Amino acid sequence: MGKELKVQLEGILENQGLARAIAAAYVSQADPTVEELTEVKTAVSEAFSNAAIHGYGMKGGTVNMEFAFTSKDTVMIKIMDKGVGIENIAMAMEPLYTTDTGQNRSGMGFTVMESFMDRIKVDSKPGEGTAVTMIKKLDTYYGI
Amino acid sequence: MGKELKVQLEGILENQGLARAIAAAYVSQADPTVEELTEVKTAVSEAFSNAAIHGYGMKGGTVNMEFAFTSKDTVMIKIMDKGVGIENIAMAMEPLYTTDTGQNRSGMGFTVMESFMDRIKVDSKPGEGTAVTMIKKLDTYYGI
Amino acid sequence: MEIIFNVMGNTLIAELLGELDHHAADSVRQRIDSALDNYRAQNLVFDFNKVTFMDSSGIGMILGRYRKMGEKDNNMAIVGCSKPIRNILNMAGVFSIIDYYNTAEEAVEVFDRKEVS
Amino acid sequence: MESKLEQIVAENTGLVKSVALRLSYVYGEETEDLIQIGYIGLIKAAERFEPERGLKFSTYAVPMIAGEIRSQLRDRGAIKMSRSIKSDIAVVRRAEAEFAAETGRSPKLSELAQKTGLTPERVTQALQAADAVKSFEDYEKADLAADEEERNVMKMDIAAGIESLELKERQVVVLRYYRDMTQSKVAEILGISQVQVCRLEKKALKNMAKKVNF
Ligand SMILES: Nc1ncnc2c1ncn2[C@@H]1O[C@H](COP(=O)(O)OP(=O)(O)OP(=O)(O)O)[C@@H](O)[C@H]1O
Ligand SMILES: Nc1ncnc2c1ncn2[C@@H]1O[C@H](COP(=O)(O)OP(=O)(O)OP(=O)(O)O)[C@@H](O)[C@H]1O
Ligand SMILES: [Mg+2]
Ligand SMILES: [Mg+2]
Repeated sequence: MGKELKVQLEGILENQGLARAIAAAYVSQADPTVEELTEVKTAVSEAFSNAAIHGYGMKGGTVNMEFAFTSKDTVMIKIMDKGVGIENIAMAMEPLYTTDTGQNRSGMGFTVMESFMDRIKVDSKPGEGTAVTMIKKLDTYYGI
Repeated sequence: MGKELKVQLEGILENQGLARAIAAAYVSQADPTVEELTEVKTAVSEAFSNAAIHGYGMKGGTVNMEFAFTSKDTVMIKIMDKGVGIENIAMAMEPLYTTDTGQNRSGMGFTVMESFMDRIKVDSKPGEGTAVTMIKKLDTYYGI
Repeated sequence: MEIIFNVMGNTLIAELLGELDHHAADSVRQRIDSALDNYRAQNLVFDFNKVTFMDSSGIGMILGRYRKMGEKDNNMAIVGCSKPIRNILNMAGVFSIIDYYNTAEEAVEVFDRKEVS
Repeated sequence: MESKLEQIVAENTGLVKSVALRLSYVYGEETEDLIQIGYIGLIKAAERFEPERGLKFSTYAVPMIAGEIRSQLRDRGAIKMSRSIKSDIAVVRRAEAEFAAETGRSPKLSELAQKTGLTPERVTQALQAADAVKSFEDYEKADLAADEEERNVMKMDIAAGIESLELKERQVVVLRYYRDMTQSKVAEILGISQVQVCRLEKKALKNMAKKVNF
């Protein structure tokens, strides 16, 4: 596929804005609405921050992102880390579930991703890492 | 370096806008002026189109781009193809020099890159490909 | 992210500007907490009018302050959210425990009335 | 030694003019002012130039001249986030709000482009820049810039326009403004008359203005 994009950057929170901006640049090619753009950026922000915070425990490590259009108006985004992985994926995806013991995480990251994207798949193995794949159909409903 | 970014995309002219947008997203982190941003985007655009047009003869192939800050306000951008390569680099970089036999190329790509960036280095071997490395100091950083 | 603090009576108004993500959240939390201490404010209003981006870190930030303010006499309000931000806060049920108003003035008025009655 | 420096400066006054001209388009400042500042950059370049390193003088001097001009403008507060992007942000944001009020939905990027008259690429850039706005001061200034809305004095951005030029126009503009050549020199290189160079140059500048302004 000619429009595929692969990106590699360091999984630190400092790079969260860059990860979002690249996602926006990619998705902009399909002429999304401003709202759709925000939704995609938010989902990417959640997945990327999870890789940095949970996957790499804030110590850094490589995050790979892959972008593709599976059709003219459907974008697929994959965000991968080689961090600690997730023991129980179904539980991790529950709203409000967080392994954070402090007061800072709300456990809503996966819920936000699920609400803003059409489909989300999580592959993970403890000790090996995590891959989050998200798909969103951009609404061409308005016929433009 | 924590802020490094590596990008891989198909070397087709369709992707030129995306290459520019990613460069803009990266450089924006250093709070450039609009003018500097435009200059960087134009230089990237030239290097990317050269890879697609000359390197891969419009038939496509992988283009790798690497971005880094060598200091707080100095950005380094490397654009690489594995295409036909350049026989005589010095000649290729001369203003007006083009191997294009049609009427479409002006032979100004390298001249534009040199004018807009502070330094440019071209590594190339016939049959192996070409790497263009460009450095630009953003002078907005200090003093504001 | 920049924060401008404003005090109206017992109320601290925190006007946020820029991107509120997991990267920014740490320092935002700290600055708001120390402002709460410094002003000894009883009530807190988050003004989101100039927030250009927010992810789930905003939920944690708001709920964290809610827990910290805890006691019954304290009031909290959120004002000026864009639609996507409201969506995210809604997902976590934030508005079932914290009221939303259009402007900070409106929120302060409501707090004042509560105190009188 | 002294005369060598003077000679270099004298030979390269054209370089200063072309850089100043280019930057005056970008920043909307008086060319004459920028030329004066540019000379300081040229002298610095002449003092520090080391021919042994095999670099052409112009290659070495252009960034120094441009740097000098930019840094002085910056000290005067003339540059930061330049006016055009600030007003872009405000214009795009307003168009978005208006569109949503009119139609009850969020606009597509192409619809924002249509409504604002900006290119889609510039709309995207403005949206990204809007996210990245970091201070209240910038935020307020964006609105002010849109209020003023002096579109006719919007800076022309040569770089942005270059790619869209036709072959000959592009050659003329690059040689004249970036390679510091006189019209007659360009005429000689391109094998056309000086009058034709002059015409091409005017047409190119006009085309770029059309492309970049809205
Ligand atoms: N990339 C990852 N690597 C390892 N664990 C992860 C990863 N992503 C998520 N998790 C686990 O899943 C849990 C839920 O993630 P989610 O993003 O929903 O909430 P959170 O990150 O804890 O809080 P919030 O995102 O609201 O700040 C996390 O607490 C963590 O235990
Ligand atoms: N990546 C590359 N691979 C192979 N050859 C290249 C590459 N980049 C440049 N060249 C060679 O260098 C020449 C000059 O490049 P330059 O970009 O200056 O001009 P151009 O591409 O021919 O014209 P223009 O960029 O003005 O449309 C090209 O004509 C081509 O022969
Ligand atoms: Mg999370
Ligand atoms: Mg070229």
